[in-house]
Amino acid sequence: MSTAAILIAVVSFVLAALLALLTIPVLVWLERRIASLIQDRLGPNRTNIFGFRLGGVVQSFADVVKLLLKEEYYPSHIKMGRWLFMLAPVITFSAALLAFMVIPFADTLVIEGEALRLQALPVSFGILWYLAIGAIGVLGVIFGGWLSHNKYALLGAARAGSMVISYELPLGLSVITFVMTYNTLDFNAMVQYQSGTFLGFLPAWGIIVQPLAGIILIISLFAETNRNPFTVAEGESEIVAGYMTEHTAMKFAMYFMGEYVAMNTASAVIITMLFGGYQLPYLSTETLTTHFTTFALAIMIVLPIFLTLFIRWMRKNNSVRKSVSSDGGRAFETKVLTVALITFGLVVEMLLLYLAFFAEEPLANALTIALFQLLVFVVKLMAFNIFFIIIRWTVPRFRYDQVQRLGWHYLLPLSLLNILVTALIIVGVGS
Amino acid sequence: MSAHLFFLLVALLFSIGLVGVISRRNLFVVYMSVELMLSAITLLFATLSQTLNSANASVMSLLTIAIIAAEAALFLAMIIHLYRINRTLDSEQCTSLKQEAL
Amino acid sequence: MLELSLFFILALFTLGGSITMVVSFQPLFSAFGFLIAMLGLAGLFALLNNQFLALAQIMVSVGAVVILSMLTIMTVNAQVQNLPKEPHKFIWLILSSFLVAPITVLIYTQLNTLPATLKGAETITAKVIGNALFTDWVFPFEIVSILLLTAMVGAIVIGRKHLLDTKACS
Amino acid sequence: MLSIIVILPFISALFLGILYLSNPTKKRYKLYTLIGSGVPTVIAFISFGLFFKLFNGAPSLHEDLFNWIAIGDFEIPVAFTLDRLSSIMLVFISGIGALIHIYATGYMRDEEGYGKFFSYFNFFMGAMFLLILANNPIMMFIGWELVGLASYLLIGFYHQDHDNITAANKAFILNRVGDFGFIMGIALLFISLEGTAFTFDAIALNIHNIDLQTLTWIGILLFIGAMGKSAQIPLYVWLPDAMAGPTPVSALIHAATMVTAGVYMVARYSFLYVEIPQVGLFIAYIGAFSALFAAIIATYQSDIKKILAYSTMSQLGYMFIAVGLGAYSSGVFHVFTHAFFKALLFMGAGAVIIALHHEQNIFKMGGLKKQLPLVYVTMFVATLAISGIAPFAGFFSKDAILASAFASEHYLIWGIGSFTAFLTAFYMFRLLFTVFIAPASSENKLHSLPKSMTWPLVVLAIGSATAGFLGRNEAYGGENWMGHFLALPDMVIHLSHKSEYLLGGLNMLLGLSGMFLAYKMFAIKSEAPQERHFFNRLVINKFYVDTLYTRIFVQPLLLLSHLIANVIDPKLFDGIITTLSQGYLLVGRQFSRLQSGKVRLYAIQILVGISLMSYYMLFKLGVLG
Repeated sequence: MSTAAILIAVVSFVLAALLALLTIPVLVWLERRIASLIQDRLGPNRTNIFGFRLGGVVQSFADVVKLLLKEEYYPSHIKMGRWLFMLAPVITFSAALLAFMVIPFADTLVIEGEALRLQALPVSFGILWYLAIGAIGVLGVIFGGWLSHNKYALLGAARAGSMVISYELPLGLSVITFVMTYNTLDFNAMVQYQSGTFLGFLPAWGIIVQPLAGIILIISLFAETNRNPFTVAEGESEIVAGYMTEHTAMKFAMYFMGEYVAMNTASAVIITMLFGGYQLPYLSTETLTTHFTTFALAIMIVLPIFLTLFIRWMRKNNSVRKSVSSDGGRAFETKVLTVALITFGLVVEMLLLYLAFFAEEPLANALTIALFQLLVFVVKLMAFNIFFIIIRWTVPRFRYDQVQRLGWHYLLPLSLLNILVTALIIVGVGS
Repeated sequence: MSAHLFFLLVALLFSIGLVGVISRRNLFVVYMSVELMLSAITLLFATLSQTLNSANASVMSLLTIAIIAAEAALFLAMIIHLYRINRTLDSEQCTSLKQEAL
Repeated sequence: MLELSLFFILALFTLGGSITMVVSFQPLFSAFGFLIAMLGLAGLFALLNNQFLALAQIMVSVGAVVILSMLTIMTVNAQVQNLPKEPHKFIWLILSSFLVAPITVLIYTQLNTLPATLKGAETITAKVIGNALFTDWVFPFEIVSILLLTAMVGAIVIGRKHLLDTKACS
Repeated sequence: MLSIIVILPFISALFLGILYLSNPTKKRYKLYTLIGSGVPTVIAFISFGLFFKLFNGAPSLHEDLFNWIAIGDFEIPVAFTLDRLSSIMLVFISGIGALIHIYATGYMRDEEGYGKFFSYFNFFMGAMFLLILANNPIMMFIGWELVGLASYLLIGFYHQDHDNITAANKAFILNRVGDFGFIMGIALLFISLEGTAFTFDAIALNIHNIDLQTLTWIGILLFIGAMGKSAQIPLYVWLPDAMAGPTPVSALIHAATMVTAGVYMVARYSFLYVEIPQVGLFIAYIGAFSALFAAIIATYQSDIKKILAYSTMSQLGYMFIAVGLGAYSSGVFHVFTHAFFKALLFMGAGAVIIALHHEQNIFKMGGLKKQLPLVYVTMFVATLAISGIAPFAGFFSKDAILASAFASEHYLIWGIGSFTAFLTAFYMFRLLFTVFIAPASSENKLHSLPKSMTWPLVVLAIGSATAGFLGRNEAYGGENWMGHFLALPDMVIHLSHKSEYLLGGLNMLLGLSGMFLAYKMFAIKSEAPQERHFFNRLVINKFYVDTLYTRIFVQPLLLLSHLIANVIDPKLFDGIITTLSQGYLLVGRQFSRLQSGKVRLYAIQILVGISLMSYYMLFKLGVLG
């Protein structure tokens, strides 16, 4: 293994871990803020460090600190298996985290003739890995729920388990449809496929090529991650907090974070399989490499406009009325952020200018493109996470039996039918 | 590294499964012991696919895994059924094979 | 050397998990032991360059079998008072181990007569298995599909409540 | 062609049977008639065609179908042979059979189970053809058994009446006695032949390899079979009872065809019986006594069909005299002529019975000459034929037999035969005069007879009148065409024409005197026989043979069964077995404790065994020292 390979491996691992872990507070914040906005209130926005509030994101870090410092408490009726009781959330969390590790966030880099995948786990059977590891997560839920010795927890765990069993089938079947369409198990190759065009002009995104399977996949993943409208494992009005009822402090936090990581992973899988992954439509890696100058110029034009708009928006919103005596450092935060953003923009502009017109460095170009793809990936990921959140706060929950009926009566036959049709088309086109 | 270690592991896993089947009365443990024995066979096939360098043994493993799944479905349905009748998970309570005294 | 140590770690997991499974009083801990054993087994498959089998093992044994058995445990709500009292469990275990020991030795000695050189030239991916499965092994594959279908139908029939009228046990 | 003759009736029987069973109550008169009587008619024409093939000089026809049994060298082929003997049989059986089928369409018209009747009837035809066309004893035996089965089914056709069932059972069981002898004979024959081919031709070639004593036994055993089938003393008692069946059945099976199977069989084995004349003599004596015995009983019977049944038995006795003395072609000739007039007699009797609404007692009939002229004329012809009045058929055949008996210097047989001829004329004319001429005891409104019942009578009457000319001796201006055609190993008769005329004249005289006596006694006024004196009572009760059989065979057997059922079986055998089983039960109870019902313990039991085996194998492998 060359130095570059090791370096890339380490970098991708760190990047993946950061993507998975750092998005948790952001997602928590987003969830709370969007919920608040939908419910016509503001949400958390006061917590700050030296006046830095970052729109309230800091609140999440405060929550983490709170949960970490809380007393490790076991309900007294839990006599045996406390170790497993504690281990259960860890299982859920680590399964979700592990599942994220196969998502590619940029195209394969070719350094010195060696193809290096920008995946934390550079495997060529990503979707299988996701299906395999994703199934383990629910075991933590079941163990935790059973060991709580509590009816609510037991019911929640049982519901979660049966949800996974029933939605694993349409999920797996729709995944098989995509595997048949893309003819690969590799996420990276799937993204490559989607960078082409479908019917000549449409981007060959999974959601366009296989709309039915795409919708089934999205619904199944919603159910798998226990997000609304499929929140059956917990429910304040029925079974309190479900399987988490007896879990406190960091044990609870593990479940909580596991849920967000799972959601994140689900979003990543959805955008990788259905929405072109790290690619923009019509702009495949080859296109970008061959037309690098144009690409750099475009970014050089778009970036200042976007930064200007963002700074103006921030300055407008991050101010207080004159009558308030202390602004709590808002003016200072705004100032610092403005300067930082402008500096960032300038640096980027300079770099791009250099790369586009003065340097003839393919590796640097490739790295730039990879960074750009990473950016695209993150934006898509966050956009889909926001979609998840909006769905949660706008759609009412299904009843448990309705959920099961949807899974078994509609999604399963539909996905089977879809497989049949897909196979017929593939065989027909192939011959 | 040779396959002898794998063979030893296969033998041990199989034997543990066998011990579980005959010495435990809990139906769940019996069930999982049976599954363990089958899994040991799966491992044996996987090892052979390496020593013989052929995918056929892997296919056998895969089919064994499928059989494990089928067995799971039936065994668990039977456990539920027996539990509904007996209100216990004790395999010793299932004595309908015993002939009534003449 | 790395492989050997990996093997020992995984074997330790597998054996430890299976022994936990056999020894535990609560079916839940047995299931946990089984889970560990299956994960270790999946790791061993991966060590044998058999990536597809490893993932299939996780998907089926963990994703389906363990979860299903957990669900069954929850369905029957096997509380302590419903579990069989096994006062002489360890005596049974030790006695049956003595019974099984010669079988183990026999199996091991007989397995050692098989070819034991790990060639490891080829990674057995899904493609390889798929090719083998749909060319030489189509018939067994279909048979296994029918077996699975039959098992499913059988499970549904057994699981239905009206069967309660027919006393299967005592 | 031969296989078609055999198979076609079976197929139509099967078809009719299925058709009948599909809806037993439905009247499908036309369909049943078409198939049931059409198939025998077609076969009759085929048979005539085949017969003319042989008539024109073909030696014999063979048809091999397949090998039925092949064990090593032993092979039983399913094959058919039509030689001269069987062609004669085939012709008259299919011809008369077809006529009787047509007759039966009229006779059975209003019966329940019309389709079933024709199914059975066709089945019988097939079985009979199988019997006569078989080229080996095994196939012949199958045909033999199948005609027995058909006979059983048809005797018990009116199964609503318990007596008819008894009669059917009686026929069946007595036939079993005969068949036992028959199959023993076949088996002995087979063993003695030591594995040479088992067809009639091959047996005829190899018959000299068997020593005389064995051959004698084979002959006797085979004849026992013939006794059963052809109702000879002592296995005759079923035949009168067999009249319980419908009259066409009696005409076809119990007069014309099946009962002559015994004669045919002996003729078929003529190569064998030629070697053992002493057995032949035994047969002849049996035949003579049967003839006399039956004739005596017939003189005192009052049931029209029973009289004819005894007469059949008596005529069969004649045939056995012939084949027993070695005059095989005379015997077959009498079979041939007898088929005509006996079938005619039965059919006429059936017509009378139908006309009188199922009245069978002749003393309740009378004066039917006016009302049934056609039946009267045809039956008169038949009676003349059976009584041996020249030039009707019976005269020539009976004369040939009696001449043979006389020529072979067995005067006792000849005497009995001649006396029987007188009795025959007497009781036959007694029947005829009582039914047709004697004044009617009561006026009956007659049931009309359909055409299909009358014109077969005419055909057969012509046959009865003329069939005898086929076998005329040189003495009567013929050349014994029948005997030459059959080419059987006949005895050679050295009789001058003068003595033949003398014998023929004597027969005529006896017949005419019998006729005269009957006219005197019964034509003016007829009355039923009364039990006046000892002999009278003896004959009316048929010499108490049935009672004797009951006393000798049935009652001791019942007694023995009773003894076994009530004493030996429960005390001796059951006692031993019960003791043993109690012992097993005791032991089993102890062992059944192992069966705890706990699967785990079973598994442990198995595992202990496997474990011990593993120890042993490890020792063998050298792992453990």
